[in-house]
Amino acid sequence: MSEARESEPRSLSYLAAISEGVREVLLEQDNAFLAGEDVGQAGSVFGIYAGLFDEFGADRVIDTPISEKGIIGLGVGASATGCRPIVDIMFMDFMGECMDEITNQMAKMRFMFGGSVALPVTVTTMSGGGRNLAAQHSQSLEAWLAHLPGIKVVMPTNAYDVKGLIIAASRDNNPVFVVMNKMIVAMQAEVPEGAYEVEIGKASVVRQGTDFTIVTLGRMVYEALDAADQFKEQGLDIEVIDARSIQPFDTETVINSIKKTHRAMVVHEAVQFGGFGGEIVAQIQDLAFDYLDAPVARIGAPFSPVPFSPSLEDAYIPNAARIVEKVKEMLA
Amino acid sequence: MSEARESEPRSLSYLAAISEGVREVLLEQDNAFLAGEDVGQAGSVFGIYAGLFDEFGADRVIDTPISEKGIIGLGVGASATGCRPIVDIMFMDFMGECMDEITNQMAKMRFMFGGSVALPVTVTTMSGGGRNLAAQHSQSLEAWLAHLPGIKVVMPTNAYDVKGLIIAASRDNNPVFVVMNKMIVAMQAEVPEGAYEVEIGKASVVRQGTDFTIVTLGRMVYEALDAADQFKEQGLDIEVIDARSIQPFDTETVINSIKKTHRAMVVHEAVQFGGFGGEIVAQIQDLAFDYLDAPVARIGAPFSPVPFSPSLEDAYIPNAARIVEKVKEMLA
Amino acid sequence: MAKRPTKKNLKAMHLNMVRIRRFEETAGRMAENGKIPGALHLYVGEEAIAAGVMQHLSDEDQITSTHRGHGHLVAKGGEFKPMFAELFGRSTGYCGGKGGSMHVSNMKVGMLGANGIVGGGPPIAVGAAFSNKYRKTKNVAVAFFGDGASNEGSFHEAANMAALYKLPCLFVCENNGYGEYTPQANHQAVVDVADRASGYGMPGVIVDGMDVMAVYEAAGEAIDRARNGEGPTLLECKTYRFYDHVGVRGMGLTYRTDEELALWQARDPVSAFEKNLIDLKVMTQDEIDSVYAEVNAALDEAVDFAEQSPYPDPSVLLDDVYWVGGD
Amino acid sequence: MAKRPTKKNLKAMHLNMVRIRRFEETAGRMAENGKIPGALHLYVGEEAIAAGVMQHLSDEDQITSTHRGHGHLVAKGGEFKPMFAELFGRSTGYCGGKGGSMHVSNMKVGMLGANGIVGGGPPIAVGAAFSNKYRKTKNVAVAFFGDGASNEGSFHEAANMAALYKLPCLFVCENNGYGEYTPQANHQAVVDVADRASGYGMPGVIVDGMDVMAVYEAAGEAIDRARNGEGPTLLECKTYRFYDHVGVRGMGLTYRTDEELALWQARDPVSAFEKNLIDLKVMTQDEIDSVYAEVNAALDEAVDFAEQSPYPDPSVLLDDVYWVGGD
Ligand SMILES: Cc1ncc(C[n+]2csc(CCOP(=O)(O)OP(=O)(O)O)c2C)c(N)n1
Ligand SMILES: Cc1ncc(C[n+]2csc(CCOP(=O)(O)OP(=O)(O)O)c2C)c(N)n1
Ligand SMILES: [Mg+2]
Ligand SMILES: [Mg+2]
Repeated sequence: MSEARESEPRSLSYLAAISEGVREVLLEQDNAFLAGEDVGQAGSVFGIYAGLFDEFGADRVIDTPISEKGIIGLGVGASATGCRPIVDIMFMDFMGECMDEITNQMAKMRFMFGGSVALPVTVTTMSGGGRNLAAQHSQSLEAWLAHLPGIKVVMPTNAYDVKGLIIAASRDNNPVFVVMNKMIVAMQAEVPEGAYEVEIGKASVVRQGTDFTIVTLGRMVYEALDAADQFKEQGLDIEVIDARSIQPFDTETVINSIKKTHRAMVVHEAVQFGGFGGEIVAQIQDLAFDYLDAPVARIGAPFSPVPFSPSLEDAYIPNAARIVEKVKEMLA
Repeated sequence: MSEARESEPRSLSYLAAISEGVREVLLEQDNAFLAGEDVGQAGSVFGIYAGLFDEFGADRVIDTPISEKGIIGLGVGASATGCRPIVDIMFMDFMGECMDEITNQMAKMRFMFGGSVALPVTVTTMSGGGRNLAAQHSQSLEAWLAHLPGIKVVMPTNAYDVKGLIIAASRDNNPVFVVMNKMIVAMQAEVPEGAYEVEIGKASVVRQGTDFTIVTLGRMVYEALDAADQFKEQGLDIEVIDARSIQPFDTETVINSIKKTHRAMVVHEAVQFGGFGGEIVAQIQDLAFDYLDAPVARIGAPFSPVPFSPSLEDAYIPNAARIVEKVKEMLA
Repeated sequence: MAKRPTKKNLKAMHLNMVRIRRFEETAGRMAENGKIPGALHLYVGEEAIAAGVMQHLSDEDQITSTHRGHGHLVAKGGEFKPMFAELFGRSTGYCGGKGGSMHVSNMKVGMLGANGIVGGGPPIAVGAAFSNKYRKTKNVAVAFFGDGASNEGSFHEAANMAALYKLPCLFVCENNGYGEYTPQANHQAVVDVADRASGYGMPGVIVDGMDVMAVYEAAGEAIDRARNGEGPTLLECKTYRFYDHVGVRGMGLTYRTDEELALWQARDPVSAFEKNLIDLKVMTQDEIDSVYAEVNAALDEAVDFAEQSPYPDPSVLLDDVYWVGGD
Repeated sequence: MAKRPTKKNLKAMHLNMVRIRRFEETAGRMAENGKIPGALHLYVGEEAIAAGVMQHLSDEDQITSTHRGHGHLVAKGGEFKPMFAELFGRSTGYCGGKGGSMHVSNMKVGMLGANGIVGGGPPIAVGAAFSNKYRKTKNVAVAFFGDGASNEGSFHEAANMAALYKLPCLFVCENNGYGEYTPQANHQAVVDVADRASGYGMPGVIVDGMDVMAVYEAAGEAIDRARNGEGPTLLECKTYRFYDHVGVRGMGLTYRTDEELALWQARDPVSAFEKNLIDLKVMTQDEIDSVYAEVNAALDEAVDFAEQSPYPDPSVLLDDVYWVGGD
């Protein structure tokens, strides 16, 4: 953070912070470039990369064909040979097209080569539902990535973090996935000018509390905060943790919180069954067993694809109401 | 099981049981066929499909190009239009090539279409390490599949189950993954002639015990049994459960066991972090919290790709010794 | 040996083109009025392709579609009411509101779904074609996909398999010159996607996608070949979308010039065909007008139907994830 | 404007071919003796391709390889000792024993790894070629892949991108007529993989992969084009593997006839080239013999080295998963 230029407090949207983060990287590192579908003139979905093409030109902000395997391959091959690419997979749902390149090449190359190569590549992508984009444009598939040794995975939830994590990711000599969320692009936060890093692998305690811990991934942090506020009057003081990074995962921050609160819930937007929440719960019960007054609860999406219709999608995506209900259940 | 022809007890290898299972399907269902890379004349790796090409011919036992996206597409399109294909992805590691077709088409099509289509397709594949095949031919990626609503996933561990589960899978009107293991192809078991089903979604208590529960996936069942035997003399009576199916997962059998034993461990060959074990632990601590005398332990592979060298692979894959050690730790 | 369309064919194609055009214009208006949730990719400008190809298909022939799929479904026999209901996210929609625009489908007319995954369709069409051959039917499966989609690995694998097995399959590339906002020249070095056909061992044919007669004839030949067991064809239709990538006006980007748009609009497939029909004395202006009147009335009814239909009840959420017996 | 090889080139290529041949024969023997764990895919019969192409490359040029990768690494400058040590799974191997035959690599000579994933290489080579261009070097990246691999979507996407960006890239298809046990005619409808080139907008060239001079000349032209910014080429080399898909005798399947094998063996690229070298008076039989003697001695030493090297200690398992500073 020390690098951030001293300046007036300045509010920026998540969207603008994404492009500012990439901009800092391109300014800082000659061998960095941004490549992906429609990242150029169009600035990608929601205009998250707006302005970069005009500033840096077609040599450094590169439109690719609709070829996700090719895009990840570009990131692997270029990062192995002296570049520091940022490659964009528009929606996380499209990762299925390039899971081989992610899993068997990007994540394993350094290990398979006995450490003789480093892959300083950043992969940016958008996840989550809420925009009625249906089953193939709304998924949260971070659990696939968390299970892959060799990559890091962060899920920034605000403008400050997204800029700082993009910069940290692109300075890291490992492949880092920056999983962004499509519902919060307009949200504002204070964002310093200039380059700064948010440390990869550190959770953020976004609300201090003494009675209950909610560990969240991605956008769910806001639902948890909302739920926590609803318990304020009843005198239940809920701590909310934004995990921020799932690989590495900040076990320590989570465990410390639970040692204080004795009750915990994990909330993510991904399908609950087989989701990353299981890993978190397993760690908590392992490392804080004697501190727990109740089982660790999980809230995730039900076991179905993401439905299109607003009436169904509203019922599908976890929200403050479901969290409140579950907390009440646990306290009953 | 009632359908199985009455006959002498007969021992069959896992390998022979695979091909016998597919054979029963092809005999029973005219619209069933087997397609995949080298499944034909070559009988695929280890000869798991040996004999089928000769018996059923090239129209029903079909060699495909090396095109995993195409192979899964074949399964999706053909099953949506009146066939009951069995499609083979040689090694589970290659699923990355077709995760889109699995995730966004096969698993979701019925739901997205509002239930107006059924996909009676079976996907067979081989998983696991132990043969020094290194990082790209040794993985256990069942956690990816478990997280996908719309498909079922079974992991047969013996000749009887693999035959019965292949038959059950191909009679099921849903996509079912039959994840087989490459280390146990030569293992023998008693296998009835004729067609019989093993119910998808039912775990198998392979060793009764009263003091400790080990829940296992895939080949790890044998390591657990071995470990359990080692505790026999010390008077610790370990129950071993072969989960057999991870979607649906037989929560009931697991919970019942733990209510009896009060201590549990989950063992799988997949990387521990982010593996399916987390889901199992999360369920156990949720549903049997008050019965647990200790945290539920997990044993999985360490957080690295599968290494090539025997000295490293031996250290990498979970085994009886690690289980024994961990059990001792828990009892200490 | 091109098959000439009969008068009946011509009228049917015209009706389909008008149905598509008016459906899409209506849907666009509804989206702009906030009545259609999510993303809407409109087919206006490309009607000749769906109408020309589908004229050769029965309900037993299958198609796979794209994110820009309404036109395909309309031409394949989709009905307005359940289509609009689906776009509106209502329980009376073809997918009970679970799919929406990007997944609208109707298995009864062999429409295996719009598809939100670029390149998602071709492997599925190959599976259907394989099934047609395996089950010894005479049916064909047609995969529609864009110029942008032709760069996905899925297209490659599907095309190779179809040619290898000589499947009753047709690959229809709707080359509208752009993948989203990226012009073709920025996503592939070739001008003609049809050039890829020979690499799979199948014929590649280029046709004016603004000319329904041309599409009809080229598709007819290819489909005949397919039905006769002579294997697949890659049929590239040169076309243009009159609206933006998403919705009507999209994000307001300036990736296409007004001149370019005007040039293509001057070749509007619907009005060109109508002029033709009048010249050929197949239809009079009055007859054409009454087609519109009829279609418009049906659309009004369909929109009403959709608007009055209920949203699906949350209790149905978990239905349809798995087959559980019954159908 | 084919570049003629100098005498030095010819001798270097011969040396490489002998190095590959003898390396593979030795590895095969070691595998049969149970000294090499895992799967071994041997390059015997295909030596002319690696030797001919690599003659044009420096350590700064990159290649991606396949599951059948030893020949590529040998020709690219890989040393016997760390190669054998890697195949034996020893800590002194190029990958410290973590990779083995299917992942043997040496970044110092620009060898970006054998690859256990069929079709895994081309997208990575395209990334390297992109990097070469981006960093304004004059280096090229070469992707080796098989006839079977040409049906993977990854090849398609990579080829399209390379042509689009006019990358300094060469796609070398080693068409040995089989993907595992499946003959080419059962995995693609085309006879020449080079036919796919035009669909990407790049030249496709077919060359006799048993003739190192022919490979040398065709590759030279293509690599010159690539270095001059004129974009990629698809170079198809017709070849044959003399051993089975895996190991020497493989699973003992009868998917190839003895006659076919004999026909190709009669065209053994190594002995054909040696005859040529003698005819051209570039080398004498004595000189050739001493090449073998030298190579054999080096191999003996390398095998000894590998056998005497320790297995990696389990404590290093988690090293190299992530970069943690330092290199
Ligand atoms: C696998 C995948 N990658 C990217 C996208 C995002 N996307 C949606 S439509 C589109 C452009 C498709 O272009 P084209 O195939 O030419 O069809 P058109 O829209 O022009 O009809 C893109 C990139 C997607 N839906 N799926
Ligand atoms: C993605 C993937 N699919 C399948 C395999 C299994 N496999 C290993 S080698 C091989 C055949 C490759 O054929 P080709 O590309 O012609 O190379 P060759 O072995 O003939 O040199 C196959 C199918 C694999 N390793 N990776
Ligand atoms: Mg297009
Ligand atoms: Mg081959």
